[in-house]
Amino acid sequence: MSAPEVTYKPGDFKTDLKPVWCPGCGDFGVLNALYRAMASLSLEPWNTVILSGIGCSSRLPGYVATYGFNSVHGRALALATGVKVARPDLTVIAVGGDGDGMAIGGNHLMHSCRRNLDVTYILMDNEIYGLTKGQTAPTTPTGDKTKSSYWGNPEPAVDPVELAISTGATFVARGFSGDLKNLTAMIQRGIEHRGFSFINVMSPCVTWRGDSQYQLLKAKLQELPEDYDPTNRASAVKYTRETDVLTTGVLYEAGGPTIGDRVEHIRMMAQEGGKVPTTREILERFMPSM
Amino acid sequence: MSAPEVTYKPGDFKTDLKPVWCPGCGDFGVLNALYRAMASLSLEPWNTVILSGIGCSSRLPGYVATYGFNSVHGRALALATGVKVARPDLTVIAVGGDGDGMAIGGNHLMHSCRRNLDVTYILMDNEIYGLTKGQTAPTTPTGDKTKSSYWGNPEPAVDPVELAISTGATFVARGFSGDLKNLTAMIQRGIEHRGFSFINVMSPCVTWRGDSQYQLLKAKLQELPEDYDPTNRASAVKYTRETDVLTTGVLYEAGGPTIGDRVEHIRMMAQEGGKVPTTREILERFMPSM
Amino acid sequence: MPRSDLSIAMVGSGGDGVVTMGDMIAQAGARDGLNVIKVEAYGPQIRGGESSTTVRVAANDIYAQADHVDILVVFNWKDFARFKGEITVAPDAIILSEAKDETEVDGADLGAGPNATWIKVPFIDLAKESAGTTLAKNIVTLGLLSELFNLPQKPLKRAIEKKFSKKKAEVLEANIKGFTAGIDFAKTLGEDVGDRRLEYTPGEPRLLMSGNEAAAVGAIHAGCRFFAGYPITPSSEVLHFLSEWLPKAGGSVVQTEDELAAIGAVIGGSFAGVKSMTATSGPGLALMTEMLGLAAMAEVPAVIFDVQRGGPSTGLPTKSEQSDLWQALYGSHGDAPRVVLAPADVEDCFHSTVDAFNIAEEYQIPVIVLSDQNIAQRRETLSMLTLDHEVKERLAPTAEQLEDYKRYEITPNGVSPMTWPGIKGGQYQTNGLEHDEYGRPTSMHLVHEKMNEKRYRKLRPIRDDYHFIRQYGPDDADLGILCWGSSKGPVKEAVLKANARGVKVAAFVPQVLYPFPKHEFEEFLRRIKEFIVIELSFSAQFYKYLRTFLELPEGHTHIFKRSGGKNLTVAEVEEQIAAILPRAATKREVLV
Amino acid sequence: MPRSDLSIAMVGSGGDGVVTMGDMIAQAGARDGLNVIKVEAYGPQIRGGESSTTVRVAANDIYAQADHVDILVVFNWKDFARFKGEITVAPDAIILSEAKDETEVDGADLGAGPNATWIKVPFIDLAKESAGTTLAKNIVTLGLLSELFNLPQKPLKRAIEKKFSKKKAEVLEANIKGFTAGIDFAKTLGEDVGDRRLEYTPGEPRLLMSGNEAAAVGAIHAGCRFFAGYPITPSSEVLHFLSEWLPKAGGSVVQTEDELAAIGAVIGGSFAGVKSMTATSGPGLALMTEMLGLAAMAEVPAVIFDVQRGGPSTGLPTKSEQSDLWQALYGSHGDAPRVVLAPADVEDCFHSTVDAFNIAEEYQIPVIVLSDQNIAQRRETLSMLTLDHEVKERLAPTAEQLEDYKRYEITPNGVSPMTWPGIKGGQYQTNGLEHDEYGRPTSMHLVHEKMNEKRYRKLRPIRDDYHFIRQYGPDDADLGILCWGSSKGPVKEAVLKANARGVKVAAFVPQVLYPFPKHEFEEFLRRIKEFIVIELSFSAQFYKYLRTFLELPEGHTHIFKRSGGKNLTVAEVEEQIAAILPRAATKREVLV
Ligand SMILES: Cc1ncc(C[n+]2csc(CCOP(=O)(O)OP(=O)(O)O)c2C)c(N)n1
Ligand SMILES: Cc1ncc(C[n+]2csc(CCOP(=O)(O)OP(=O)(O)O)c2C)c(N)n1
Ligand code: SF4
Ligand code: SF4
Ligand SMILES: [Mg+2]
Ligand SMILES: [Mg+2]
Repeated sequence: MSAPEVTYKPGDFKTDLKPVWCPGCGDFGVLNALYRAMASLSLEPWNTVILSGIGCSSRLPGYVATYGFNSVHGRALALATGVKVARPDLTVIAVGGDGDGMAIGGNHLMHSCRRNLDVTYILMDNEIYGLTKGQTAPTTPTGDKTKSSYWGNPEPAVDPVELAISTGATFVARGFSGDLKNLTAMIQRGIEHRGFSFINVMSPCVTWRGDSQYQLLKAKLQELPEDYDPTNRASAVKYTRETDVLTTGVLYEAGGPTIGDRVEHIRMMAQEGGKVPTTREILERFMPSM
Repeated sequence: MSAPEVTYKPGDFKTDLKPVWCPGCGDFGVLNALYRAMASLSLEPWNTVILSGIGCSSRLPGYVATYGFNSVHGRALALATGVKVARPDLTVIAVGGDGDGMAIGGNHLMHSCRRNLDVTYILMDNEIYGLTKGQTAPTTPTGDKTKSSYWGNPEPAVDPVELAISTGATFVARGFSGDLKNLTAMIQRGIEHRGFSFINVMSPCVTWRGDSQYQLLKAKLQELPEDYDPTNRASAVKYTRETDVLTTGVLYEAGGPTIGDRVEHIRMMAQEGGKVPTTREILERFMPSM
Repeated sequence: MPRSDLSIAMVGSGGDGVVTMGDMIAQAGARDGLNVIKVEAYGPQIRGGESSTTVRVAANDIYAQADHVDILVVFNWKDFARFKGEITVAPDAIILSEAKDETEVDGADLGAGPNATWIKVPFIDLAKESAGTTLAKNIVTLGLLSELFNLPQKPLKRAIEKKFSKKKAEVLEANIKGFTAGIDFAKTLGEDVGDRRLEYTPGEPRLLMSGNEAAAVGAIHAGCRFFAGYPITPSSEVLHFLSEWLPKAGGSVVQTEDELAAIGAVIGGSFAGVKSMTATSGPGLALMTEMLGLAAMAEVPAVIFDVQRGGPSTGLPTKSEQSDLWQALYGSHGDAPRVVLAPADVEDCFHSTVDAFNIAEEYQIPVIVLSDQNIAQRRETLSMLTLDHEVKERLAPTAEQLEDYKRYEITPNGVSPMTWPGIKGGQYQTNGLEHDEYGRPTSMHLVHEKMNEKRYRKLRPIRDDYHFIRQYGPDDADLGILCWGSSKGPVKEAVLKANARGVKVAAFVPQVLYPFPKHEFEEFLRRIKEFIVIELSFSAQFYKYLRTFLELPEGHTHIFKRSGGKNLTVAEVEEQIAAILPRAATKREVLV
Repeated sequence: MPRSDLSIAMVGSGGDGVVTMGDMIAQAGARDGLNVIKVEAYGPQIRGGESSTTVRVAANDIYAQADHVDILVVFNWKDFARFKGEITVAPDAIILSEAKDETEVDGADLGAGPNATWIKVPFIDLAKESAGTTLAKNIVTLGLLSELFNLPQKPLKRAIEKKFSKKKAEVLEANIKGFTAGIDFAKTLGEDVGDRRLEYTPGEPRLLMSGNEAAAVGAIHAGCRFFAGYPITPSSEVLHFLSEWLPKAGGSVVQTEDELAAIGAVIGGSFAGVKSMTATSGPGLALMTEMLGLAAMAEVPAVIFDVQRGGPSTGLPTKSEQSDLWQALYGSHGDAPRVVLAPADVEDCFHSTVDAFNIAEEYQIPVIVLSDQNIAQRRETLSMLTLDHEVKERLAPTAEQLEDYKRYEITPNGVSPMTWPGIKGGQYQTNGLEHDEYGRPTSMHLVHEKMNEKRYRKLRPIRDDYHFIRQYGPDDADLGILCWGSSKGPVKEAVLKANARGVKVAAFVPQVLYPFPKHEFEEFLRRIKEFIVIELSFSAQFYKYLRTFLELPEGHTHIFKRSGGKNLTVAEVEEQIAAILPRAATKREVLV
């Protein structure tokens, strides 16, 4: 990111579209944190792209005055890969829900982590399918009754944070939509991080998980110890399987080349002469060589 | 598995289809180990199903005289989920390549692990796309030149074993196609295990990775220490990121309910009365209730 | 003049309880043996936004929502704005709106004429005074409506009692007070509206269900014991219902990680010998087309229940459209035979699903049932469904055939006996590659040609056995309407009304779309000289499909096609009839 | 009699080096300015199994593989069995086979007549004696063939030198000895075969490339700078070539985890302002159809290069078929406009790809290019491609338009100015939901109708601007052939041959399939009275597609359709002409 020319206020990133979210939805908190993070980073709206899939949470790009794309279910990161690899100069943010990111989009998440795609991915985790009215998500606790699991969810929940760490994300954090201050800082750090930043935000769904979810989450949340060292992968992994507590904060942070760096390196090797070949020059390769 | 009525020899599981594999392909070793494991378990061929996707390795079901299904690219575990949940009485084995299982099929793998689907999944890992003639796979080492990465593979390789452990598989092993004895034992244990058994078999591709791959792998392989405790998840994870050595053996083994157990439990709850409702009884629920 | 057929729309937002009102009226109507069709609509807000519910209750047969509502209840005119153009009132409608709301309303915008009756009702005040809470507004309204229009009052009261039976006694009491307050208020309104009372004789209670529920029951009836699906509007109710009931029937349900896994699991379950199904909508069906080809190639029975919504892409997820037709018919690469069925109303959803399983199992072929949001989500009264719908099973090989078992034996009707795991000696290894009679992979042209022939040959007996087609109107009609799916409702209603006026118009509605019922279509075409194809697809998918098989008479075939997002109305059909018939008559004279 | 056109097939297995032989003959032919078409085929073994290569070299124009080969080289008759029915020889063919192989061969099985010349050649012994290794068998054969049939001997020798230039000097020397030994052996065969020599005047060297390579070059020419793809036979060469060359051109390539990601990345890259493409085959295209709809709805340019193979499902992955047509035209839910182009030969693959980018960018629409395995993987000589193929760019908004930027402004031709990230003030938020002119989501029917109209309106100017259609034969033909894609080759050859004999037959081959070139088709239909549709699809996808737009005269429209797995031959076309023309003539008399 080059030095910003202007400074922004959070409100500058608002569009005039009114969020469709239910009053009290956790996603409002995420949106506000994002506005603030973008403002403190002075992100130029025209050099920023926000992409999403489908879900309540995936409506977010419509509310941010950058280039935005609310695509199809599960494919936010597929599109983001294209945007970032084709245009490495842009700031790219992807957002979505737990179903979008961990169910139908799970493969793209895993491979984006592996590639260390320089994108910030914010997963709004409400442990439910909000938009489709309350079915089981991969993060729904086992045994919970939902619209699609009348007798209780028969599947163990996945821990998105653990998945991200073990598949190669280089910045992994857990946040809470009700904690605007820390969430803003976390998103800001995520955008600043060079490489794949994964931010799992617990974002309650008041409509399909009731008020209790917010209370339950709030009770479980706990911040990282002051002296926590996020560069240690093994200790990061330890914070993922806790059941009585949910630790928020930046659990893991590492360096290393991004897919963009590596593709750039290839371009450098390939363009040794610095000259783009003409079509005629390319065709020369098909002349019988003898 | 009920007590076997008959005993089998490995050769009893052969079909009369000749493998299409190149002379020297690692997949022959896997097939032989599977024949042996099946024989020592006396698996009844008509109560056993082997499924695969597409790839050289995915041709395997055609060579085993059980019920077999060589389906489409990446979907072996999707089909296996249907077979095992619909027919929990069957022994279900899924096989495939690194591209099939980790690229296009990555999402099904992750979710099969999470569900602890009671299937044995053998991933023949040759670090390349064999059938399509030598493109980069998710397990191809960074920098390697392949048909699809003229300037060298720009992506870090994924470790299938780490992925399986961190997404919830309850039996995770690494084997080598050149080590028939250990591989046979490993597959046998995997089939006996109740829950998702993931066996990552290093299975060289002589055609697209050359002789050197076999030598390189062989040099890197190392067995687990005698006193290794596979029930410790944290220590298992340690064996996944080594670079100079590749440890073979059963790295992780745990208990816990399978998706089948949980679905069975639901059926028990639902069928409290033990009676299957007639259509007329079901329709009663749609009579105005007042 | 009393009515035998009354449509009521109620519009509000979040806490107004209009959806509950609709439910209660529908339940009460069903209880008293009336015919009921109920639909709901929502604004973009996920919750708390605008919502509407429209109920048609009638003593006579009804086939669709009414074009115009006779009675409109509006708690807040701002909320109504969202439904402008979707809900229109009859010119002489009665419009009951909250007295406190002072918004100026232009009656013409709603469709109201000079004869419309506008009544301001103090819903809020009545609720507060009688029940002590504005929350009881909807219950007050129910009392009022039941009294004014002779809606089944006793069943309504029982419904209220049932609803609040689990709450504290005071709550129930308060609501009963509200209900009574509504009734009392109605009495104060006098004769103005008295001529709009519903006239009927109470009958036996009827079923009240949606197309999605009917499909789910159909699946269980047909023997489905495995369901794998991924939620998607407007098909999720199939998953919801089966998640409860399939385990009761001894089956199992998996909510998969995506639609690719869902269709994969269905093919797996079916291969394993268990009747299996998935349900989805357009975007999900698109994801399933690769494996649709696998089911066709490996000849594995599979039932895919698709509920159409507005497209392309995410489109209009809560609205109906008939635009999954092409992908259902033509999706997947290669020449991949499949069967496409098209239920046209709620009851059809049951029968088409049973047929789908029967065809899938008997012919070892994937079957797509194309429902749509309109019939899938509306609730409609039905007589106890025909329960003797026969259930068919897969053809297993004889002991003799097992001796040299050819899974893909070439037979006269294309169907080869099929084993499943557990059958000793029936083992085979199948695949999605072209294969010979034993299932062994090959890339030989001649085998490919023979196997394509075999796979397509199955379509012939299906076409001969399944004549699920509906026709309305006289044989010697001056105009023939060709339509499918939920368009049937308004088309049938328009045709019957026209026939009653002596207008000779007929309609043809196939419930089997592929294999194409060419013979029946041609019979219809032969008798009639002028046609119109009616459908809700901007690119005229049905019309173009018909052209591939039929010689539609040039210059005598009309098209009425438009985008979805709004259900077809009887008036639209009537307009078409009115516009074409005189021209048709003239033309015929010229021809003679 | 010397020939101007010679086809040679070579069959062997693993170590026999027949593929290298084919390459060298093709290279040598191209070097001397001959016309060359070369194809390869393999047995099921991944490596070391049977392989064959067939090269046609000619001084005259050629449009397809030859139906029959003039010369067959067989190292091992067992290997040949795999290609039975795929490789047939001319009745008077020369068959050169290994002397040591004592298999009994029935000439009739190959297509050989009594005039065929059967020669046993001690390939193995010659190689061992001359070069000291049986590995040189293929080089011996090259010497022999070049001497017997006047294949470009000097270029062949240079090709051998090049091939072994990096090996030890002894290796090269040994191979040259082998080459010479072949020449010498040929001389001992005397006059028997002397009359089959190729007669030609060496000319300027020509390009030798495959359709997939031509497409990849076309993409770079058109300005493509981002490629995302997943390997699949028979399209992978596009990925391979671009993985090397796109970075040289300053672009980038991602091999994605699957086809869903590939099309997603293409839409992302294109949204970001970079011309983007993916390449795939049937199964991959099936997986892309959901997002094809997204590109249509969000109006994002996208180029999808699809190389057809035998289906359904995994089918016949290495064989050609014309059966992705339906999913290309109709795949995806909703009414989702797209453009479908169809190159008919290797050079077309270049031009169609450039056209695809031009259309995609100019009209903000997904464009599918439907190639097939036949033209995709065969290598063919070409003159330097027309390099002035114009390249078009996206329409950006003016500064004034940016002031109140409507991304989806409704315009007369349906195209709205489009910004991309980096353009200040051009920000917009798009989606796959139905949306208004600003891109804001809506589910209102009226907006949906207007936007469908807008999106489809773009097809009209495309239809008017792109007239990529080929016609052969006289205007007053007695028979018109309608075909597409790689069928063009044999059809053109058959038509020109028939015309040369005075038979009046014509052919019509559209390179734009959708929007449908109705006007041009109708022109053709108007002039001619009898038709045949020729295609390689069991369910006659092209024929049925034509019916949706055209009134094909009943009783005068014939179909020749069959499964793929074997390329169309000139003889098949000629048989159809011969069978129909007399009947056509009779019919016409009756008509008159
Ligand atoms: C291919 C496809 N399948 C299914 C759907 C239906 N669908 C829309 S959003 C959604 C899941 C929503 O849950 P989540 O991603 O957790 O987002 P939330 O609404 O909870 O924020 C589903 C299943 C779809 N739009 N497309
Ligand atoms: C949908 C789809 N995409 C791509 C392909 C092409 N394809 C077939 S096998 C394969 C990968 C093979 O690699 P792997 O899974 O590692 O198996 P191997 O051959 O190495 O054993 C690919 C890309 C396909 N058949 N289907
Ligand atoms: S349904 Fe849940 S996730 Fe969706 S907007 Fe409402 S509260 Fe938020
Ligand atoms: S290509 Fe490689 S993986 Fe495939 S059969 Fe040959 S050696 Fe085995
Ligand atoms: Mg969610
Ligand atoms: Mg592999």
